[in-house]
Amino acid sequence: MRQEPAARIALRQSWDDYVLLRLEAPDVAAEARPGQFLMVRVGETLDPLLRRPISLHAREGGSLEIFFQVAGRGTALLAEKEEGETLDILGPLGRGFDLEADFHGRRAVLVGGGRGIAPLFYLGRELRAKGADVKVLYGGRSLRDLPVRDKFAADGLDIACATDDGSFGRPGFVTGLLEAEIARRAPDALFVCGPDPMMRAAAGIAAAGRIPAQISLESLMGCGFGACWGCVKRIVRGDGGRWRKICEDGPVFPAGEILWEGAE
Amino acid sequence: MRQEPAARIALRQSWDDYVLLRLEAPDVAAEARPGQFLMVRVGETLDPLLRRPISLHAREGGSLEIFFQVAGRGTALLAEKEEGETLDILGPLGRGFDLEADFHGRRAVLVGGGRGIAPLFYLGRELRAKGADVKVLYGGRSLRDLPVRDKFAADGLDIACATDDGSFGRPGFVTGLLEAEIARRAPDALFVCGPDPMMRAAAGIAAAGRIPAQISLESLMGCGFGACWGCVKRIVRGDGGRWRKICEDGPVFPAGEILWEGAE
Amino acid sequence: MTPDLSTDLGFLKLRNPILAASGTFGYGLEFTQFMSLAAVGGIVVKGLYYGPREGNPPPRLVETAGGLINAIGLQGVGVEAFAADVLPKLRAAEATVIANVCGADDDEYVRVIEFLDRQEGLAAYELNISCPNVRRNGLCPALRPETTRDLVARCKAASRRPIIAKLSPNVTDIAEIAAAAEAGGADAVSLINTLLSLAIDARTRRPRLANVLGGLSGPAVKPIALRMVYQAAAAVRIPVIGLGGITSGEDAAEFLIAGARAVEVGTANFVDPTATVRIARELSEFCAREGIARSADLVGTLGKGGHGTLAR
Amino acid sequence: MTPDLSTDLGFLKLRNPILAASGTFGYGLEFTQFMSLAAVGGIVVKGLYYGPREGNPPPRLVETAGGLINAIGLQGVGVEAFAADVLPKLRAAEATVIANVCGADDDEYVRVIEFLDRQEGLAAYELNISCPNVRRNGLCPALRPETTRDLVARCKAASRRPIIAKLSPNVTDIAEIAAAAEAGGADAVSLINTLLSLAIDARTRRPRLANVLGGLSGPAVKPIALRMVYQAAAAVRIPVIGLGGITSGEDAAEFLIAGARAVEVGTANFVDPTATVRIARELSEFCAREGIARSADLVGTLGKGGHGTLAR
Ligand SMILES: Cc1cc2nc3c(=O)[nH]c(=O)nc-3n(C[C@H](O)[C@H](O)[C@H](O)COP(=O)(O)OP(=O)(O)OC[C@H]3O[C@@H](n4cnc5c(N)ncnc54)[C@H](O)[C@@H]3O)c2cc1C
Ligand SMILES: Cc1cc2nc3c(=O)[nH]c(=O)nc-3n(C[C@H](O)[C@H](O)[C@H](O)COP(=O)(O)OP(=O)(O)OC[C@H]3O[C@@H](n4cnc5c(N)ncnc54)[C@H](O)[C@@H]3O)c2cc1C
Ligand SMILES: Cc1cc2nc3c(=O)[nH]c(=O)nc-3n(C[C@H](O)[C@H](O)[C@H](O)COP(=O)(O)O)c2cc1C
Ligand SMILES: Cc1cc2nc3c(=O)[nH]c(=O)nc-3n(C[C@H](O)[C@H](O)[C@H](O)COP(=O)(O)O)c2cc1C
Ligand code: FES
Ligand code: FES
Repeated sequence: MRQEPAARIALRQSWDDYVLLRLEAPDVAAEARPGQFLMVRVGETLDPLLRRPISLHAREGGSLEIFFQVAGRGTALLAEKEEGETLDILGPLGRGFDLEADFHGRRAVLVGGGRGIAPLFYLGRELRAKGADVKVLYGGRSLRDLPVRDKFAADGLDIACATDDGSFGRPGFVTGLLEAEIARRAPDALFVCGPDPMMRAAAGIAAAGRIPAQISLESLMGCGFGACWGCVKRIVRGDGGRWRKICEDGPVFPAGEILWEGAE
Repeated sequence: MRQEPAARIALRQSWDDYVLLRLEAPDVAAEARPGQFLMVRVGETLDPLLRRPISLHAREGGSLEIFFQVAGRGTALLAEKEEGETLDILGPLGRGFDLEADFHGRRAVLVGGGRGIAPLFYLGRELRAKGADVKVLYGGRSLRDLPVRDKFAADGLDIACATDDGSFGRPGFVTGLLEAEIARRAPDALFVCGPDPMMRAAAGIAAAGRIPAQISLESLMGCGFGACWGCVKRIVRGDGGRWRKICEDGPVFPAGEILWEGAE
Repeated sequence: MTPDLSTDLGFLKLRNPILAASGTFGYGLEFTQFMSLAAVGGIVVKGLYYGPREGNPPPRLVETAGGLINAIGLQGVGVEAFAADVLPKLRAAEATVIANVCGADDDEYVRVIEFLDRQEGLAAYELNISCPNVRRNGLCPALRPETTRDLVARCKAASRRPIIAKLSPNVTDIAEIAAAAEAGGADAVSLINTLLSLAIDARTRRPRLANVLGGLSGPAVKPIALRMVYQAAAAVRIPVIGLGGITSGEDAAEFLIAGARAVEVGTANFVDPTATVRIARELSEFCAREGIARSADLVGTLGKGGHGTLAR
Repeated sequence: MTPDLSTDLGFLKLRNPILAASGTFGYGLEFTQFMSLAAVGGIVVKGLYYGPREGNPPPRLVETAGGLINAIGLQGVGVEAFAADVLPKLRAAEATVIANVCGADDDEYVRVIEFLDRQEGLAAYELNISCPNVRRNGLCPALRPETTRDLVARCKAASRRPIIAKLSPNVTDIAEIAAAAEAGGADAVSLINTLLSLAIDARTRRPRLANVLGGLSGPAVKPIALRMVYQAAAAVRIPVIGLGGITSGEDAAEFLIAGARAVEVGTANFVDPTATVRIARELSEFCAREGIARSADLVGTLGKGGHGTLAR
């Protein structure tokens, strides 16, 4: 885990309010694993004050890609950065996905909603390298929320899409796609990242089908490396549930460990 | 006086820590006079909070030029702006130089130190248009502090330079140049802008030679248009001296009205 | 549907709940080149002592992270010049004008009120009992409940107009001070004034302000202001006017939700001279977007904390 | 010439005057991947109650203009786990460790101290009598001189180690509270803890923090912190430790000049995990540049205001 105060932006792509940046950061890249994230400084002044957590979207040699959606002030500032400028990043942070198991010949289904697709490209490639049979399910409100769909296909990853408004792929939520996929052929492992309601529904589907699922949680993060205790969520580890740090103990958790919020 | 939230930067030039920007702002330009200034927003977030005062350096049709030196955080941010980006400006502000008198055939000497040269280009041109015989004296620490010297000459304005370190022009302070100039031929009017000690010395020289002098003061400005009472300096108007607002009553004052600070 | 922003303080009806804060809007006239003074709920003019005041020597301002420290020291023209030169113009501009009343001692507050009571065109008095820049070490009447209550009571007895007591944030218990102002007969309280602050130039090892201490305002203080408005609103029945760091319509809505019936906009005027009218417009847009018919419906509606809380 | 940053608090000698502030540096171990804990003056570990604590439900953080509001609610492992799992590692890292002592009531403070007194490897106790996030409405002992003095006196009597009383900025008269801590026998005071604050989500009309109120820290509060350190230092003879919004060596120098003998760095650690060592280095560079042989020479050297003042 390192601080790289001047990672050069080697490439910038954007689609509406989605942006992809490729950062030259060999030291950080050398330690990276799928599901880990960076804490990114979005401005140079004291407002905004805090870094923003952004997942690793891809590793390309000594470079790392991030893919994000403009959600507020911080990501809006980040979206203004141009090629040739530098970013101050901290990472890789968090534990990432648990890829200890033998995935050879196993079927892994990756479910991403909206910006939640970000970590799944890196993960999909890594699982494929481990011999897994990878299927990606990508959902969004509308066609314009699926900007990286072709990137998966171009990389040879099997991908299916769903849109809430039916403008592309299967109409409806990506969880519908997941149910259909499971009905077709039960996966050995699920990996999920997206909005809370989607992840919660996916966790329910996984539990019903007794499919082990890893879920990548989001949370407001003050530091990203365990110092502030700001990012906690209720995690059950044989203890009825305690506030655990998402940044340090996660952001990825087995679905069964997550106690979802009462109010949605 | 207008707010122009998106004046396009049509041109950017820079020399070490000096920057010139040309801004497309026809409404502001239409009202502009030499010695007036803009309040410029240097960032998009709440830090830095306040605008920064920058003089009008030139008017070119519907465009205005500013010329500034990086002095701290705010001007450093301003220096990063690029062509094609926009600036949020307020102006023109202040009274500017008093050009009511008949300048035809009169000799006007303009004395600028460092970034204080900024308003004198616009002023020099305007005085020339009024038939004055204009001489510009431009001083700086070193040659690199005289980036716009050629601009004056190229525009046909008679300019002489001085550097503290003798690297260009007459060695020594620009006030030395002024004394020599006065000895050669007494001017009818002096216009001065630069660091406080320089302006104070020039005011002394003017008083000794009984030459009317107009001095453009600097001050920390909260608003630039008379609302905050933050920018005051001691100004004497037959009243022994009162705190007057530099932004509204100035920034240009007759030398005789200024009570210089005790400690320098 | 255009949301209804009209605001009733009981003693005063306003076009909308956005007022300009004292000391940040000059005497109002500086702003007529940018906006119509009749477009905002009202303007609180710069603090008035009886006579003209010199104010503090410069430097009077320091910019800080998201904030501004000032030690203007209430430079001003005094009530006579104000009544003669300023007030007629403000009347002509159809502004709703609130006078910010200052005093070196209790008697001066009363003298200012007695003088202004004889003038037309003022809607209310805001008692500035909370300016940290005048007496030594930031002392002011609003630091203690007793001095707050007594001074408010004296001013109220002397005045034919409504009295708004402007409170200081530099206190342990804002609820207690707000209650004291109410007990003294205040028609409303406004808060917060500035937070007593210090800035140092490490190189010269001297204070950045000639006055040494000054008052902090601007977005940096908004979270503190919002908390105090919330606490004060819970402690009194009279209307609360909220301020401190408001720069947007959404900020204004937050203060209304915390319990303020109207808000004042201060430091933001320096950056955007039309901030008051912009904020009124943004508040209207906010209400329209959120389906709120009257901005008054927002007042004091803060819900429970605990989103994100798990059922346990 | 390398400036001498060594710092003598009387009861404790430090390599340099830069400490990590409690609650912003975890138990220190989180930072060993970034820096050597022996490179800073010391670390104040996260607040310790006797037993493990749940803390508040999330959301626990809100970013504000130049600041951060937190309502962590002192989640922590308790003294036993701290002594067993953390302290040995900190000893091995050769860190100068100060324990931040909390209590739901006065008795708990004493119990924590009595337990920690039996452990090795602690340099002092910082009494957190000023956390706004635990009791209702931000109440804490440091809001009143009497409760401050009494609690400090009880803890001092129970302790074999030096006691630093950590003060709250949410008070009318910080000098009075600092003096009360001194009267209670504190070996030093540290200030400021966070400023009681509220953030509201206008759209949901709910507090942004599950706990409703939280504490504001970061650069936004620096001017207030600096003023309070200056006032406290003038009021007591014991050393003052200054904090609140420090992000650079020059910030640290400002606190020393205001009268602090050492400083703590809080929120800045979240943005730059090596902030403490960077700030120590920057302070050294600042001293070298300004020709100051010992950083201790800066302490309490604030000159007069009035640059910019005219002779009148
Ligand atoms: C481990 C992790 C990895 C992430 N990876 C990505 C990624 O690869 N691509 C991507 O687009 N986004 C990602 N996010 C989400 C991203 O961090 C937030 O969108 C961003 O911090 C919002 O900052 P902002 O200043 O733009 O918005 P703000 O103005 O701060 O907030 C805008 C809205 O987003 C909410 N919000 C703020 N921060 C978060 C957060 N951390 N999590 C959830 N909601 C938040 C706010 O409550 C508000 O409603 C990730 C978050 C985490 C925790
Ligand atoms: C009417 C007017 C016109 C000006 N025109 C120009 C111009 O055309 N070109 C140009 O380069 N500069 C000009 N200045 C000066 C310019 O405004 C300051 O350099 C700038 O505001 C500094 O901001 P900063 O954030 O970069 O520096 P800061 O970090 O704010 O300060 C850096 C240093 O500059 C000092 N300083 C800050 N503001 C001012 C100020 N307003 N006046 C004097 N000292 C200050 C500070 O005390 C500090 O020592 C003008 C100032 C005024 C009042
Ligand atoms: C430059 C300046 C001058 C001020 N003068 C006065 C004043 O004369 N009377 C007063 O009651 N408050 C005065 N204030 C305080 C403001 O009215 C307001 O209470 C404070 O700035 C907080 O609001 P804000 O954060 O929106 O600025 C002044 C504030 C500033 C910044
Ligand atoms: C997330 C967080 C947790 C904190 N926890 C504690 C604590 O446990 N004990 C304590 O005395 N202070 C605690 N504080 C207060 C800090 O130690 C410090 O007093 C305050 O943040 C001001 O300093 P800063 O502006 O440098 O952050 C905490 C602050 C933050 C931001
Ligand atoms: S983000 Fe700070 S502990 Fe997780
Ligand atoms: S800068 Fe505000 S009154 Fe002059």
